[in-house]
Amino acid sequence: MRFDYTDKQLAWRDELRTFLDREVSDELLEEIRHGGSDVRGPLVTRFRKAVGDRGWYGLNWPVEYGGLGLTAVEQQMLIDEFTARGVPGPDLTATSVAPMIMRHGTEANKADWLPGIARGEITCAVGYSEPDAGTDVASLSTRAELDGDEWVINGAKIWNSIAHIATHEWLCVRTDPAAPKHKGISVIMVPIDSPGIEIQPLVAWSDLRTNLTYFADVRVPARNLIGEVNRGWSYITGALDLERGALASAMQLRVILDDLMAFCSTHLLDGVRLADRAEVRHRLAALDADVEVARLLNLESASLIEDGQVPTIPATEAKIFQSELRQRVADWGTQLLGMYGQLDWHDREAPLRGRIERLYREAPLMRFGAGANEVLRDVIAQRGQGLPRHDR
Amino acid sequence: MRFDYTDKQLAWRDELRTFLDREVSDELLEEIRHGGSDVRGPLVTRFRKAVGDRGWYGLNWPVEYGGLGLTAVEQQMLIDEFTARGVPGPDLTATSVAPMIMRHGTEANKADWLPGIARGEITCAVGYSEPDAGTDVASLSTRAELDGDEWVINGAKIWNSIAHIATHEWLCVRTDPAAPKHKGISVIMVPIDSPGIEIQPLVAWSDLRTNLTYFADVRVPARNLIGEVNRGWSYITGALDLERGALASAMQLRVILDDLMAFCSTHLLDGVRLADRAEVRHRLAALDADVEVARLLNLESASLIEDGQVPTIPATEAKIFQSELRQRVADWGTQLLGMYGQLDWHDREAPLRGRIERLYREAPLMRFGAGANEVLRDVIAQRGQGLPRHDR
Amino acid sequence: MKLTLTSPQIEYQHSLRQLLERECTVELVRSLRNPDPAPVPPQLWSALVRVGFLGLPFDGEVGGEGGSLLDLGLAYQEAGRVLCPTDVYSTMAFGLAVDRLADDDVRKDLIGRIAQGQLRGTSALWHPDGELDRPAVQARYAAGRWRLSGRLGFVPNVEASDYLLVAAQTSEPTRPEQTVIVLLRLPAEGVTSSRVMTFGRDSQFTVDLRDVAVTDDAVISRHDAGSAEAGSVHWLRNADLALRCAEMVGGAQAVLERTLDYVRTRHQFGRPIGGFQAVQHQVADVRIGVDGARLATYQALWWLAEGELAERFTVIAKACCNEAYKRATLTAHQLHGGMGYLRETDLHLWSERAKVTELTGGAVDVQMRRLAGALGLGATA
Amino acid sequence: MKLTLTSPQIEYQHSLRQLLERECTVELVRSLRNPDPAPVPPQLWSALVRVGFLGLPFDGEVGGEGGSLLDLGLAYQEAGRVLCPTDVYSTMAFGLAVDRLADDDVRKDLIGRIAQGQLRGTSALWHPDGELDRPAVQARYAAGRWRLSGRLGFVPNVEASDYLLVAAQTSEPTRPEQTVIVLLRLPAEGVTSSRVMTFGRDSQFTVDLRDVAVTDDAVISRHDAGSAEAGSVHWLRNADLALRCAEMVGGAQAVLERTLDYVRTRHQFGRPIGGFQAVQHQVADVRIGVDGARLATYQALWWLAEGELAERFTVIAKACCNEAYKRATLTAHQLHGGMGYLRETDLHLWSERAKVTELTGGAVDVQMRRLAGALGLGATA
Repeated sequence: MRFDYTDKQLAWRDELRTFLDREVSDELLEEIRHGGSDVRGPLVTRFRKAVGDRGWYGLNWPVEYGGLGLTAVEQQMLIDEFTARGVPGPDLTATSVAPMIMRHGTEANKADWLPGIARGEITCAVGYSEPDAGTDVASLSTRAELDGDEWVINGAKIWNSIAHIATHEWLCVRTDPAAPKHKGISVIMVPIDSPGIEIQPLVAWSDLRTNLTYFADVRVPARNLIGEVNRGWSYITGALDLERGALASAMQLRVILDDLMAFCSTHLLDGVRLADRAEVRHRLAALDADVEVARLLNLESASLIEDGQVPTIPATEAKIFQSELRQRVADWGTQLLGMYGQLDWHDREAPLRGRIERLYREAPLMRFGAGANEVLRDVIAQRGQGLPRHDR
Repeated sequence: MRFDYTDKQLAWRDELRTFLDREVSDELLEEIRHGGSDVRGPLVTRFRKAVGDRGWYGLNWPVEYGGLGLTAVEQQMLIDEFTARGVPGPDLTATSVAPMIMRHGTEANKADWLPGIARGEITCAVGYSEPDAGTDVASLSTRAELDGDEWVINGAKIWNSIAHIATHEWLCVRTDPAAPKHKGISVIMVPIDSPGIEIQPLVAWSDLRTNLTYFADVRVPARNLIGEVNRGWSYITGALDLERGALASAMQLRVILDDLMAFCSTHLLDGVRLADRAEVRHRLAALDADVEVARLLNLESASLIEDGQVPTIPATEAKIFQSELRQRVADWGTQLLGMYGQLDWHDREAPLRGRIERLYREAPLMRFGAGANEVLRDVIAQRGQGLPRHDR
Repeated sequence: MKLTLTSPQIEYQHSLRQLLERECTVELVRSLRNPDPAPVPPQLWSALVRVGFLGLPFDGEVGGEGGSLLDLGLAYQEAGRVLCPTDVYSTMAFGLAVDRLADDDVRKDLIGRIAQGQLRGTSALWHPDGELDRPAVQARYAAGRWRLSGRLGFVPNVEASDYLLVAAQTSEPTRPEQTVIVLLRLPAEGVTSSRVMTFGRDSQFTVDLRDVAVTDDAVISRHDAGSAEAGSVHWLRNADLALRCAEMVGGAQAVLERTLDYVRTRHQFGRPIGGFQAVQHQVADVRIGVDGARLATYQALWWLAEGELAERFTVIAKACCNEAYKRATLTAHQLHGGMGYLRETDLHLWSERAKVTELTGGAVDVQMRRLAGALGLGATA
Repeated sequence: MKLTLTSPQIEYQHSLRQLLERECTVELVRSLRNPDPAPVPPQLWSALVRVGFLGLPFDGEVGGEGGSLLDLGLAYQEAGRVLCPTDVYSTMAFGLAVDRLADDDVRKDLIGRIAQGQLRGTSALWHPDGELDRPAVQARYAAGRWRLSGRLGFVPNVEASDYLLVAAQTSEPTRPEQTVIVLLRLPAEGVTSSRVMTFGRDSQFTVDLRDVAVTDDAVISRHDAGSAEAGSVHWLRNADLALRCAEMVGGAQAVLERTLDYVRTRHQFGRPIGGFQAVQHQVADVRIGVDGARLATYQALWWLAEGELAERFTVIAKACCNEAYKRATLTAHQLHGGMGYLRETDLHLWSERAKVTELTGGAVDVQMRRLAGALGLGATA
């Protein structure tokens, strides 16, 4: 047990910072701010290529799969450093899809997909939820039927974020309608530009774009099926565990909170330095403590991965804690700023360029998304503490 | 709608206060403090008689049943005034048992029991829970069998508070073991001095005494059965609704909080006037707001009763809110007092004579007792908002 | 002591609810704020005139309906349910201030026109977070005229208003400072405004006054701190907060009902999600919060209608409503999941309103500071 | 960066757990406090000596085991699980202070005897709520002797202790005020104590010092505010808080496990109550709180063991542990219902300990005030 970085880790952090110092320009940040997740502009694309050229999307994969053989802690450090600068790090393709291919994919799957993912050239939209199924992913009804050496796919996926800028869809389909609902599911990698795919934008409260993606007689080669047919449910259950962990980086909250503390200490609002108010100091301190706890819960998961364990329970705890903390940071942040807390980033006077206001609109997603917190609390009680299932 | 008292109500309050000024002595309060609920000393007995002589235990009953025909609001006023002085008001016998007799009892039941209850001469221990049944009262297994013109009772009741000082047991028994569990239950009034009753004390964390009461071949006259045989479940369900309302008087918390605020404003602890600290003022203010809300939720129930409605949902809300508020008042109270918050009433330096510390130990009871808050939240969602039953 | 509404009150709310559900649909609400806030359309405004909403709390002799502040609160509750455009609230706040502070001629003129739907007004008599301390505007007196200068933040609906009522601090060489309440006809020379970009995409403005010249007859009140007139401004502040609370209660009730409709019908894992205990408990907690907020709000309105300042009751109501409305919306998002998170589902309209009404007049820490003061707990710094 | 325990650490905890479950049963704990607190029985004390608990954090050269503060924390965690009598904690705090502040002769003498179980001590180097400001005791120097006077509140286990280490403020005509740390052999002339009656029925005393005369060699440290020695006292305060946190984590874990055992086996409405979603979510929330508190505690202990002051990490750990332990007990009461509310079920023993450890060293508002200071957020008034 140690709570500081090793010399090797410090060197890694220096390498990351040197890279970011060179690659992150004001223009890049401006492109990100304006585009949000709607577009992937030329500067972001160039930045992603620079990351991919270093193999950093697969930094913690085994060398045999094109990875660098670093650890989960070092991946966490990269995500933290990238988040602190406000630039995109590895997405779910690298943190969730690729590990599943490594664990469950055929040799052909690995050869087809891993090198491109490591370089950042392949990015996947994750197609689990369907309009009628919601959190109950196993009820999915998108069909894939084998026709010669091609899968023919029909159906629709919702909350299909980044489908409009991804290269592929990591698609969960039903391949045996006669089997019990968890037994007839497979995963297929579908090029997003395949004929028959229609991507319809949906705009969330956060202003971020997600999609409703339709599949009509979409044909993909049989080899694009991941692992074995009808075994997909166990693959994506594992992917969901990993996704949870990856979502839980506390660095975004740390950056926002530090900026908020600096703002309250240095700026005057209507003549008042907010940090002069006891209740403001108290609220900020309470949030600081919670963000620190979120960081620790996350680091414990990374440490367990480094030890070769799947940290289902700690990662689940981290996800619940951090998603609810996001809501609190956003809620108290707007309250501390008073009337100025409602200004959005279009207003020149918006404190922190409106990031707190935006966080308030972003926060609900993490509570119900990637496993609703209600379901995840069941997971902790049942898988973590051995309490009996209730009939969810 | 009006939020102040009518002239008639003000006159009633004056009458109550005049009575209390005359009847409440320091000696009486000292007897209560030392005895807790363990004993009913001579001064308490005399005080109860003075209340009963005025018919105040039945003040809101119809005149035909020996009541004074006043309203639920006026009953609430009496409970509040008594609580403010720290003397016992009507117990469950008057607020819960008697209304059930009025509503469901036979004419003989009413004649047998109501006059004595109105005068305070009959007080009942309420026998619902059993050692193996807990919150799931309908699973009770205490049996009563008719033998000639007597019921013969065997079984045991737990959480049987005041059994050791009551005159009767309001006993819930199974009279038809073959029927579905809600259908074979009856209620019988059992004189507590009947042969075959053994009362075994249990001491709660709060230091209050409750009992485990055994019934072995206890015989009572057939006429002591309340209402109709095997209909008891519907009677006590109604009684539980009323019990909830009666438990929810916010006056005890109001008195403690006012005393705590006065203490923080006037006393020095280690040289500090606590109210000089911003966070102390903030906590006290937050509790003040909540105690006020508890008062209003309670008054709404009383107003609905006055309008002839059964305020199941408002009374349930009041019970949940107030029981959790008690916990908060006790928790913050101890915290605000710091190290002095742990002193109990035996210590001369204990602030508020240790009432906050004692409240901390009393508070858990109201959250799980008289309907666990989990069950009551189900009641609000299902009976109040029409959501479907889950299989509790 | 009777905390239940009378039959006429219930009937009035019911009829108003029907009208507003018809005239103030969510489509209308969305269209008014997208891309830029637009003023309330004439059809809704006339409907409000027709049911007497705009004249509700004013005496018959000045053209009003003779209702009480509580009656107006019940109307606000209904307006809050359907996210009625804020022009209604700012105009009513303006009207209440004129009614309380101005002389009979001005009252009859302005209030009559408000009740008829011919006039909209707005006001800045205290700071946007509800603080009553020193006004932000200075009033210098010279050559028979007052000259007003200063900046007002977050003034609602200025550009759609015919009048702005503003508090200013006097600055005269020979007299101590006082507060004047000045009635400005808009547009006025020296008054400029710029819209601030807000979360709720409603109409709030930064208003700059630069040497705005007015004559003495524009001053409807002039008073010292601690005077009866200052007490009137305090009463107006509390009345405004309590009315806003009623709006919040209505909004929270609407959100709870939407949520209930959703969890009753949406199935997951083979059953309505409303059948899960974790969902039921969240619903129960929202319900408890909203009921407490509703009672606290009625209590504040009732005592204010009796002419009391009702400081403690008002502050408690605002604190409760802040929490209850926000919690209703956050719970709604959690229980709706993705189906409440898309802009097209409209749920966010209430979520934004909950946050904006929370901040306006002061979030909970501000209320607790006031409450500690009302309780005599000492320093309020 | 590695937040998991090493195998030897896990094994040490495991073996200590087995020992303590055997030697420090709940029956023993109950008997020690009923009716009056009694000192730890020799058998438990020797068992602690046998496993090296009492010498754990001290160097081998003074008779200790050469472990780290983190190792001691892991031991406290196990002690907290079984509600180990507080004599252990007060003696270890005394030992840590002697080890840090005294010269080698004194260290070797006292610490060797502590490790051998031959000596118990207690200390009052800061205020019971953890504040480090001006000591409550005055030390006047006259005729070659220090004379100590003052009142100390809530000093643990004084009557069972051989030594009391106390901080005092000097008062000398010709020199500025300093702090002296004085080692008092008990009983001492002029030292009287009276037990306070507490919630947790543990042994805490009000200690009065009236002109207690000691010679210079009883003074083990004499220093100015801001000096390195003052920093040592600050480190000792934080070490004590962090160790207490470890005790609280262990207590919370024990309560959670008791609760799980209960809800797995207790049936209501035809199923284990642990099968209800509302119960499961309460359990999950306790678990999250305890895990966060555990990590925060290890972090504070680790940095303190590295010699850092770790102010921010210590304060965060204490705030987390306060809440996690208390919440575990309050949830336990709710889920046990009546079966946890009777004194004979013993659950209250943990509930009381949770509250007492929360207050000792400062409840959450105290911690937040310190944390705001550590974050540089300005005034701490």
